[in-house]
Formats: sequence, structure tokens, C-alpha cells
Amino acid sequence: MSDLDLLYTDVEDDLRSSVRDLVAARSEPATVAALYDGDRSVVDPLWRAIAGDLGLAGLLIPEERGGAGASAREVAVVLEELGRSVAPVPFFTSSVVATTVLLAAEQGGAADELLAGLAAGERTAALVLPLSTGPGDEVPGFAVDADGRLTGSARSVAGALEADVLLVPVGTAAGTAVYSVPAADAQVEPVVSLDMTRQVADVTLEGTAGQELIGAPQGGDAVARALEVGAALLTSEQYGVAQWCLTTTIAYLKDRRQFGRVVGGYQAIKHRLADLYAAVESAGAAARYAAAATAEGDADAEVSTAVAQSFCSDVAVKAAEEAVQLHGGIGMTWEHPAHLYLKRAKADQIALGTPAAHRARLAELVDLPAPAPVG
Amino acid sequence: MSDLDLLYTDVEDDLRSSVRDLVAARSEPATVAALYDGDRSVVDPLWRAIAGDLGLAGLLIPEERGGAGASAREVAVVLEELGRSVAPVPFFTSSVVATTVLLAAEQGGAADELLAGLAAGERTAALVLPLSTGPGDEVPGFAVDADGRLTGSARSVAGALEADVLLVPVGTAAGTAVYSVPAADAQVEPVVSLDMTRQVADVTLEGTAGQELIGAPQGGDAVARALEVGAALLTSEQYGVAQWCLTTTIAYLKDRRQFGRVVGGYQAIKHRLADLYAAVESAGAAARYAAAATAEGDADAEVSTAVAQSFCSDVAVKAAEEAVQLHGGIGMTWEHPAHLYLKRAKADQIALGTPAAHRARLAELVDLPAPAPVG
Amino acid sequence: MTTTDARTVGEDLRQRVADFLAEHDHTTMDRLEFLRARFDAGLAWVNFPEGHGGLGLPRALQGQVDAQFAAAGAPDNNPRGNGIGLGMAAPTILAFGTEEQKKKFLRPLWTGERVWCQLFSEPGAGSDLAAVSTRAVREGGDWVVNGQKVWTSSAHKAQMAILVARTNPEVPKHAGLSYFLCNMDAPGVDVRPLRQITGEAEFNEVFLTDVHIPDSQRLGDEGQGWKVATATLNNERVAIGGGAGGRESGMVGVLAKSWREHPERRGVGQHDKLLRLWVDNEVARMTGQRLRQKLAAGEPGPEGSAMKLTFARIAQEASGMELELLGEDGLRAGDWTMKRPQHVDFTGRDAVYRYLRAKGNSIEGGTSEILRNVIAERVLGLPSEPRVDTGIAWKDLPR
Amino acid sequence: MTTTDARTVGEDLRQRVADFLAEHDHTTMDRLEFLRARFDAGLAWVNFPEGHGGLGLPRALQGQVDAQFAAAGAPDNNPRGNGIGLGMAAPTILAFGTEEQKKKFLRPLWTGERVWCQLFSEPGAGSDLAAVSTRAVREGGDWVVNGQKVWTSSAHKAQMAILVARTNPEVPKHAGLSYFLCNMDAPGVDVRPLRQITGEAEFNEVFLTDVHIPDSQRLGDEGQGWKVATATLNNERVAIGGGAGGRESGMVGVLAKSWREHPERRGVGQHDKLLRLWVDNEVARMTGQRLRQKLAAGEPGPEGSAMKLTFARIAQEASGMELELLGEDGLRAGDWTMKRPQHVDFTGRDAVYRYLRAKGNSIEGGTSEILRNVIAERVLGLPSEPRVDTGIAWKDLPR
Repeated sequence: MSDLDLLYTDVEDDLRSSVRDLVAARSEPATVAALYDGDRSVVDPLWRAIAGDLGLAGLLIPEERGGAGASAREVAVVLEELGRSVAPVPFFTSSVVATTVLLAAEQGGAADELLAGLAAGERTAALVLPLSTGPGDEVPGFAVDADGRLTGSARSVAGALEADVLLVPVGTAAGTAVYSVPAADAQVEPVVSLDMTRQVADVTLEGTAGQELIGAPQGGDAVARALEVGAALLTSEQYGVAQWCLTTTIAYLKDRRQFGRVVGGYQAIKHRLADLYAAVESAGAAARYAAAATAEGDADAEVSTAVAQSFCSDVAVKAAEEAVQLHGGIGMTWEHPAHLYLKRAKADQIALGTPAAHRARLAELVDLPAPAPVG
Repeated sequence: MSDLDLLYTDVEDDLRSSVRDLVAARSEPATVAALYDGDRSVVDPLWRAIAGDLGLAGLLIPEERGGAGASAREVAVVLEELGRSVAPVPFFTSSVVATTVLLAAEQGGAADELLAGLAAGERTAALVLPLSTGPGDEVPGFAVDADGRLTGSARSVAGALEADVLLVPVGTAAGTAVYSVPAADAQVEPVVSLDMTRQVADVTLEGTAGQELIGAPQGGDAVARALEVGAALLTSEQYGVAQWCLTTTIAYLKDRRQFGRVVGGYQAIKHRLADLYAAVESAGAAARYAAAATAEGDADAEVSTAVAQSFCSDVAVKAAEEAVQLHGGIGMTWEHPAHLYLKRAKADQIALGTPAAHRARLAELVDLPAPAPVG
Repeated sequence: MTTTDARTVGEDLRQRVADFLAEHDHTTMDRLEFLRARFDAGLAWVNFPEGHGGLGLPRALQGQVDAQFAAAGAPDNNPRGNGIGLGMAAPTILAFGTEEQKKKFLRPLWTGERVWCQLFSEPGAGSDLAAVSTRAVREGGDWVVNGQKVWTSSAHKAQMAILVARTNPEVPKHAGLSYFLCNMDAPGVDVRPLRQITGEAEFNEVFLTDVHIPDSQRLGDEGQGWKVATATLNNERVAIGGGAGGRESGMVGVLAKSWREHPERRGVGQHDKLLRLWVDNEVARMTGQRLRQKLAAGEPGPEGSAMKLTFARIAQEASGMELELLGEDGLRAGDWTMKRPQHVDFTGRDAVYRYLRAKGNSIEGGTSEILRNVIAERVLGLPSEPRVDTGIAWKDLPR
Repeated sequence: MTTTDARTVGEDLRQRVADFLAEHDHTTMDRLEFLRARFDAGLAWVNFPEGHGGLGLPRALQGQVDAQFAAAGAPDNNPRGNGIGLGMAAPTILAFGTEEQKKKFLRPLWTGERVWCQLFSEPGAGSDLAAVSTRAVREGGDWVVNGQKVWTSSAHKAQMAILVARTNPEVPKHAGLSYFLCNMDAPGVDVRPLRQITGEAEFNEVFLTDVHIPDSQRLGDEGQGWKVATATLNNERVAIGGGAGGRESGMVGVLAKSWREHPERRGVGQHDKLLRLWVDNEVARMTGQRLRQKLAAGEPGPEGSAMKLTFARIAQEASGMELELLGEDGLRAGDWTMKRPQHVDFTGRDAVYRYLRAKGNSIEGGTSEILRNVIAERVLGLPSEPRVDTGIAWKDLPR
């Protein structure tokens, strides 16, 4: 438990501005809402601009492997901004989770080319696991035959629709290996999702040829690490979601009048917003701590991830729910963007493990065992 | 789950008035607070008036055994009033819990005389178990030798200080029996208690002569029944405590001014009081339901007891905590009676099983099993 | 009325229904003619006066009549299809209408020939209904109405509406309103679906552009609109407070069923929360039971508003928890297609729908914030909020 | 000041302390003389000006000085025994005092010769401090004070007090206050213990009857009392926001320890709640760490008020839960005897004490309700509460 730096550097502030400007220019609530009606035209150009023009896809990849050599801290700043705009891009699934899997592959091996492609923003990958899988959860592997053909399926996979390559955990006698499969060779069935800004899909392989990128059991460690890093950094996205909800609600309530008074001037509303502010600021500190601990490989990283996941997941949902409620009727309409944040917040709460699951994990990490079962 | 009558009868309203008038005349906050400084002089006269003058000690005892032949419904009304005044009398411990144990004894046996004494308000009994023992909990028995001499101890026993006879659960090969021991023959060590208005004591018997009132295993059933009835009816006391806290706080806040306005007019305060009102009214319904189900021997009694205990325990504590907070500094003083209610509410929350314990019991009753332990 | 009297009255009424059924064979008669005849016989709503579909009897007797007709297999007036008409418009028309208005509107309302909707809320007047800015200007024998209404359920199915509009902006806001009965097929009435966060459109926006309403369809005096509207809304509150299910009703029932049937969904650390919700739901049932007993005993309790608060909270927490328990399945929704639902089933459809729809529970029919004000002020007697708009002409209020 | 400058300054200061210690042998010197010499050398509070115990250096350097004296085994000024003097009175005297007042009061304050207390709150003026009704009337060169103060910690140990009193009831309440330095041994000062719900008396009531204070002990101008008092209270807020422990600090640490060491206390259904509190406590630690980093970087954040809210809530919930886990032991208290505690240890003593004492966390030093107002208004920029007392003479306000 070292004294991690929780402030933002100037470089991070600049990064934030460029992401914010780009997303503001290329994505707006109405086009994001159109995703729910099946119009996904906003996704590709936005992702190309973020991955390619801004070069953010390779943030986590070391320079010698073609990336920007940044750390989890910078990635967290990007995720804050993407959360604040519910941006429908596969940054989290490809540039965080899938990339972390691949970074475990030995340099000079089969993964190099793919990593370089990811770093350049030319390729997009997804890890074929349910989005709800959290750190420490059992990872069901696909089956592989002697010819390297993969069979199996996974439900509610995030990022698969945007990916051109799928990273498939494969169960072998030696443990879990990771194979790659061209997305075009897989059945990727879009699912009507709670959060259409991160639409999930069901992925099925039926004897599809795959290439082993990481052997067993190292592949299992790589996947576990990716879930750990993913869980840590998703909290920054949740903080971004929560912040948007809080600031948008405050702005609305400073303007909205009922009974001749600004609604934000009613004390019960003020006190709720004060409590929400305290929660959101705390979520920011927790997310920042988890990112810093992850970046520095701190011994405290696992604990801080479980803490931040438990806290930020619920704060994002709370902030989105309060946004809907305190906007009154307008917050219940399709036209107002609040619902986009509510759906993202609720899906994020389930993603990478529920808060209760993270607390159960925390209990082991900090030696607070569950009571012995009765009887 | 029948459609139990949850209203108060005229007879019950009259009963309530007479209890309220008597307690108001004989007990006031300052004399109750004096209990915390060791002055217990208020207890005996008040109890004699309630038990003897009003004849309430025998409410639960059938007329043919010398009592009033009333039901759990009337007892609940009395408990509401005693809760509302944090009255320091052993009505709950003697006239509810100990009496329910004795009612299980066969008529014509050794318990008759004691029951008659209780009914007449001439004697006072206590069941020698920790006050925290809830329905379904294991009941540790005292040991008995061949000469009927009892040995053992129990901590945090309520009502023992006021009792002249102790009902002792005794472990035998056939199960639990219930013996009586004159309180004067036992070591009854007063304990500095969280709630000095129901001060607990540690009871030790060292080869003390006892008389078997209920043999084994019927004695175990009698104790279990007493804990069940006690848990059901304690919720009415909790409702009384909560009601006092709510109404006293509202009255104070209608009068207290800060920043030129009546504090009860600030919206955040109003909303908290509205929520508290909803909770207290609901607690009243739950307590009433548990009393009615107990009175009628309804099949639903156990469920309604667990429900009411879970709900009313927390509402009483919440109401007392809000009373302290919303009175501001004055609620933190010894001089103001709020602390008497806070201490009673907190002790009642632990008494007869914590809310969480009652929910665990409820889970079995309504088939909502706990998750299987992990790993 | 003593118990004996009540029993006699009930028996007389039972006989009267039996006689009616003997005289009117619903198996051969036209459904609408049958319903009209029932209305004319005073058996529509027995608590209404004679001549207006009733017999001036206690409301409590209605259940017996409905049950008797249902037992005979007679057609009903599809009350679910005209909730606002029956629950809100009818008692208001009865209370404030002229004899002519009652004659004209009540029978087709009850039979379901005319479905009603409610044009009250506006984008700028939600909780603060008296702030409506829809204007009605007198032109000869008509009122010409312009404005926008919102959250109008059934507007796309309704033939009639109850409408609150501002007839005088020069006086304080409560004093300048009037209440109208508006034909939904009148020129200038434009109904547009209002899509909600569930994807579907239960409600509508209604744009009113130079809509003409004859003065004969003004209900109550000019400027008396607030008083009439308040009566309407009190009827709404009675309707909302009334319903209450049995044990494990509502969202908690859905959650408990899921927990029982799917051991794999049982989340570590979520057992106690489930039980808390179960307890809260059961206590709400007990509270509702006591409320109904009090009402029946002629002791109306103020718990209705508090119960709506409780129901909303429980529904929201339980449906939110359900999604967490579902895990990977909680990430999957049913359908986002824009549709017009036939009816609203809070506990039906998929878990995502339930979660999102429940968010409306604390907004529609009085927000939880307004209900807390109501409880604090009317039940607990705490001071009302400082008002800054008292005595100021509506046109001069900040907006 | 650049980092290099700062390092140089720090080294110079270290040398200065070393020189002082070389010249003053605390093992032989009288303790008080030693402290006075340290004050005169500007090493008392280095951020104070020269001549008043300081050197005009950054406050951040104080820690280094204190550590150096402590390492040498030198006596300190027992800062815990004079918290109000050092934390609140001293900076206020420095900011508003005349040169003479500073000379007279600061040195004995710092050395601990004079312990200070604060006579602000009154039974009728808690959150609304500007409503104080203690009157100070000018009589010649003195002010004669009458009134009652409450919640005064250390009053029974203090020689001096900072006092707010009303000098003009004819003007609006904020404008009629003045600020005084009051001798606690003056005739008419009557200190009585104020017993709390824990049984003990940390605080006092102070009755002031015809207490004479020379006008030379008025701090700031007549009528400027509100401004001076506000400065004092801002110093209090800095003091409260400053402290924060490590992981498992506070009540959660007590609870976690109990859980680990007593498997038999682990309550079914309470595991998740324990973990939630643990998480909340840990997040508060992270938030505090970030706040300190921001302050050090010259970016004062507004999180201080929010953190006090959080700490109070966690302490109350954790201590309440501890009693439940204790079961039969939770029914047993430590001691109700009326005592004057030497110091307050929130996490010490017994579980019942912890539970009861924690109730004060959301009242003392600004109630949680007032803090929420502060956050909403000053941080979020929401409108302030409607005021009804603006511009009205204090004597005409309803009370």
C-alpha cells in the first residue's frame, strides 16, 4: 500500500482534451441512440478516429512492440472520457482487455503481428468470454482438436461485433491456451443488448481453424491478467458515466423551475445532489487509485480493483438513476440521453463481475471470511 | 395467510388509555434516567401498579388459571405503550416470556401456584436465558443432579433483577426441562447494561435446589414457544419506541427555529420525516400483524414474526437515531430523553435475535435458500 | 346505515340485478344495447345518482353487482380500456357538470363508446400543474386552445379528453385556469407518440393548434379550473392507493421465483438483500391490508401516499437486483423497437424492461418528491415550502 | 518558490533548529523557559510572522521542525491539550488582533500557559451561529456580558476564551455581533459540565453573568464579530478535513478486528454489509489521500466537507453493526458514571460507548445537514435556502 500519485499529469490533461474534442465532434446523443434502432453507422468512423487518428489503440503496448508505451493511468483517462460520452467504440474490449491478453505473449512469437496491427489501429480484437466474467471467475475454454480446429460457444461477448480477430480461450489438458480466429470465420450473432453502445454477441465456433498465440497454461494467466486489468480500468469509465449524470442533472436543475422556484434550490434535492457529489468524487478517487496501482504493478492492485469495482459500479448506477429521477418525466423519454447512461451504467455494473462478487473476492484478499454456513 | 384483523378494538383503546395514564403519572424521563445512575426506585412501585392495580400481569393467563384470559393482541397494545414510555418494568420478561413458558405446563401440576401468583401480580418470574436468544436458537441448559440441584450460568438475562422466581432451562438426556428456583437462592449479578431500563444480569446457580415445573422434552417446546411469542410481541414495543421518537421529533422541529425558519419547514428535513413516518406506520402494521397471527395461532405466525422482527427492530433504531440527529446537540445530552429510547431501541434490536438472524430464519420458512458456499 | 340495513339493501340490489338479467338476454342482445340498458337501469355505478347510471347506493356495493353480471357471463364495459374516463373524468363530470353535460357524456363514457384521456401535464408543468401555459381564448361561443400537453396515455385511442388550460394570464396562476371537455377528433389536435426509455410509447404528446371547444364543454366556472382539476387528481390518488396484491406480489415475486428456480443465479452476498426486499414487500402488503380495513371501517388513513413511495422503491430495487443476479443474461434485452403497447405489465416482459419501466413508478402519478412533501405537510403538519409565486400574475412569473 | 528554493529553505531551517538546540539544553533548562525561547526564536509556528513565534515560512515546513525537536527529546507544548487555542484562536488573533493583542496573547497560548476554549454556540444558536443572543453592553472601558453558551469543550480547563456576543440588537443579526477574548477566571463565568448520552461530560455549559471584558480584549471592530468568527470556523474546518488514517482506520478497523478474531460473532447475512463498510472506509482513505495531494500541489479541493459526511456515516454504521454482532455482549455497557474524560477516543473504550459517541460525529463541527447545504451551495452552485431574516433587526426576529 504505497502512496500512489492520484493526480492527473499535464500530459493526461492534454490527452483528455483531445479525446473529449474528438468525441464531441464525431458523436452525439441522437446518433448514439440510433444504435438502439439498429443504426450502427456511428461506430466505425468514430473508432477509426480514436484508434488511428489519435493513435489511442496502442496506448498500453510498449514502444518496442509498436505501441505508445503509455500506462494504465493514461488508459484510465481515455476511459473516463469515453464513459462521459457513452462512446460506442471497442476501446475497452480491444485496446484494454484483448491487448492485455496479447501482451502476455512472448515477443517474437505469433502474437507480434496482431499486436502491431492493434497498435496501429488497423486491427481490432476481442476476447471471447461473456462480458460478465470477472477476475477469478472460472474461464470456460473452447475445445480444440488435433488440427487446431476450435469448437464451442460463448454468450454475451462484448466487442466481438467490432472485432476482426477473436481471441479464444481454449481448454487443454495443460490448462488454458489462447488462440486467434478471424472474426469472419466465426458465427457472431448480435444480441439485443441492455447497452447497445456496447452491444454483445453470441460467438460460436464449429471446427473453425485457429492459431495458437499463447500456449497453456500461460494463456490462462494472460486471460486472468486481462480480466484483472479490465476490471480495474472499467471503473474509470464508470466514473465518467457518473460524472456526466451528476453534472448534467445539476445543470438541468439550475434551470428548471417548478412552483416558481428553481428546482435545484429545494433543499431535499440539494442534499441528494450533495450526497451524490460526495459519492462521485469518491468514485473518482477509487478509480484513479485502481488505475495507478495497476500501472505501477503495486502489491495493492488486486485489493484496489475489488474496492473500486464494488464502489464505482454502484455509484454509476446510482448517479444514472438519480439523473432519470431528478429530470422528472423528461428523463424517462427516449429523446433525452439519460437513458443511454442508465443502460451503460447498469451493464457496466454486471460487466467484469458484479459489486457483490468483487466484495466476495475482497473478503479473501483482506482476510474477512464469510461466516461458516449454518447447520 | 388469513385476512387477520389489524385494527384496534374499543377494549384495546381503553386498555391503551389506562396504561398510558398510569405510566404518565408514575414515571417520567428524569426518574427513568436515574436508573443509569443506579437509582432503581422507580421500578417497584410502577410494576406493582401495572401488575396489580391494572391487573395486566395476568393478561395472557386463561381465566380458569387465574388470569384475565386476554390474548396476544391486548398484550401487544400494552407493549406499545410501555415502549412509548420506555417504562422500566418486567412486563415483557415476566408477563409475556416467563408466563408463556408456564402456560405450557399441565394444569393441576407444580406450575399452577406460580401461575396464579403471576396472574395476581404477586409474583414475578424470569426465564434464565440471554436476552439475545431468538426463536430457533440453541438453548443451553443448566445441569441437574440426582437431587434436583441445578448448576450453570447464563449471561445478560433480562428480568432476573426484578424476579422472585427464576425459570431455568435444564438439559437432560430426554431434552430440555424447565425448573424453578427462588431468585433469592441464585447469584444474580447486575450488569451495567446498554439499556438500563431493562437491565440485564448474569445468573449463576451452584448446586441450587430447583423444582421441576415442566419435564423434558416438553420444557424445550415451552421455551421455544416463549421465544417465538416474545419475538412476535417485542415488535409492538419497538413500534411504540419508534412512534415516540417520530412524534417527539416532529413536535420539536415544529418549534425549533434556525436561520429564521422553523427547522421542520426545511425540505430535506421534511422528506426525512416523511420517509420515517412511512417506515413507522409500516412497522405498526407489521407488529400488529404478528400480534394478531400469534393471538389466533395462525399458520402464518412464524413468518409474520420473522418479518416483523426484521422490520421493526431496524425501524425503531432508525427512528431513535433520527431523533438524536434531528434534535441537534440537545439530542446528544443526558438531560433529553432521546438517549433512553436510543438505548432501548438498540438493545431491542439485539433482543430475541437480530434482524439478520430473523431474515436467515425467514429464508428457511419461505424457501429462499442461501447460496451454496463457494469453493 | 346499520349492518342490518346494509344487508337488506344488498339483497334488494341482488334481486334488481337478477330481474335485469332476466329481462335482458345478453346472449342475443347487441352488446352496446345491453350496456346502455344496464346504465339506464342504474346498475352501471350504483353509487352514482339515479338517472346517471346509478341508484345512489354505497360504492362498496358495486363489487357485488359486477360479480353478479360476470357470473351470468354478461359482457362488461371493458373498464381497463377506459381507466381515465371511469376513474377520473366521470366523478369529476358528476361533481361539476351541468345536468346537460352529465346526460351527454356519462353514458357513452361508461359504455366505452367514448374513451377518455387527460390533457393536464405540460413540458413546463409537471409537478407544478397550476403552471400550465396552454392558452384558451374566448371567441364567440367557442374557446380557441393552443399549447402542448405531454404524458397523455391513451390519447391515440381516445375520443374525448379532460383538459386544463389558462383562460386568464393576468391573475395568479391558480386563479387563471379553466377546465374543458375536449373532442380528440377536433381539427388542430395532433397526437404524437412519446417514446420512453423502454423503447416503446405508452404515452403521447398532444399538440393543440387553434382547437375549438364550445363553451358548453367548459366544466365548472371560468377560472375554477384548479379546483376541478384537484378533484380529478384526488380521484387518481384513490385509484393508485387502492390496489395491493398478495404475498410475493410485484417485482419481489419475480425475483423470489428466479431465486428459487435458478440456484446458479444465487449471488454470494445478495441473500440478505433479497430477504430485506421480501420483508419490505410483505410489510407493504400488511400495511395495505390495514389501510383497506381502516377504509372499510370508515377510518381513512393517510398511508396511501406513503405506500406509493414504498412500492416504487421496492420495484426499483428488486428489478435492479434481478439484473445483477442474471449476470450474462442481464446484459441481454428483449426488444427496443418502437411500439404502442396494448397495456402495461410492470412485472411482465423481460428483466431489462422491468428495470427500466420501474423507473417511472416514482415519477408518474405524483413524483416521490412531491409525495414526501404531501406527507410532511398534510399528514405530519410541517410547514409548506416557501412560495415565491403567491399573488403574482401568471404572466409575470419567471419561467 | 521553486523546488530548489524550498530545499534550501528547508536546510537553512534545519540548521537553525540545530543551532537552537545546541544553545538551549532542554535537559537542564526549565520546560517553560525552553518553550518561550523556542517561541522567541521563531520556531513555534514557522508560518507565523517574525516576532510572533514564526519566521514567515511555508506552513508545510512546520512538520520538519516539530520532528527535529521531538527527535532531540525536547519537551513540546502539549498541542493536544490546547487544540482550540492553537487551531482556532491563534490564527484568528494573528489575522484580526492589534499588535498589542498579538504580543500579549500569542506566546502564552503557544507555550500552553494559557489554554483556550470557544464560547460560540448557544442553546438557540447551533447551526445558525449568527443568532447568538448573549449580550455585551458597553460600560465605560468595559463590556458587560450576559448569556449562556453551550457545547464548550475544555471550558473547565481553560484560562481564556474566544467569545461571540451581540453588541447591537437593533441591526440585522449578522451585523450586530462582536468578538472578544474573555478571561475564564473573570467573576460571573460559571462553568458547568454538560453530560452526554455516553454518561460522561466532555463539554460544558458556560453561564455568563455580568462578566466584564475590557475593550482592549475586543478582537476586530465592533459589529465585525461575524466576519471574525467565520475566519475562526474556517480554521476549524481545515483542522477537521486534515486528519485521515490508513487502511482499516477508525471504527471499521475495530469491526474488522472483531470479525477476524471472533469467528463466533460472524453474523449470517452481515458479511456483505461488513465488506461494504470496509470498501467505503477504504475509498474514504483514497479520497483523503487525493485531497492531501491536491492541497500539496496547490489545488485545494472541496472534498473536505464531503469527507466529514462520509466519516460520520461510516463510524455510525460500523459501530451500530458491531453491537449487533456482539449479541449478548452487545447488551452490556462499560460505565455510565458521570466523568470528565481526559481526552476523547472515538474507537476506544467499549462498543456501547463507541456506538453512542459516534452519534455526535454528524452533529459537532457542523451538522451533516449543514454540510450538505454547504456542498450544494458552495461546491455545486445551487441556490441558497430562501431566507426570511434578511434585513430584519435581530430584536424583531421570531424566536
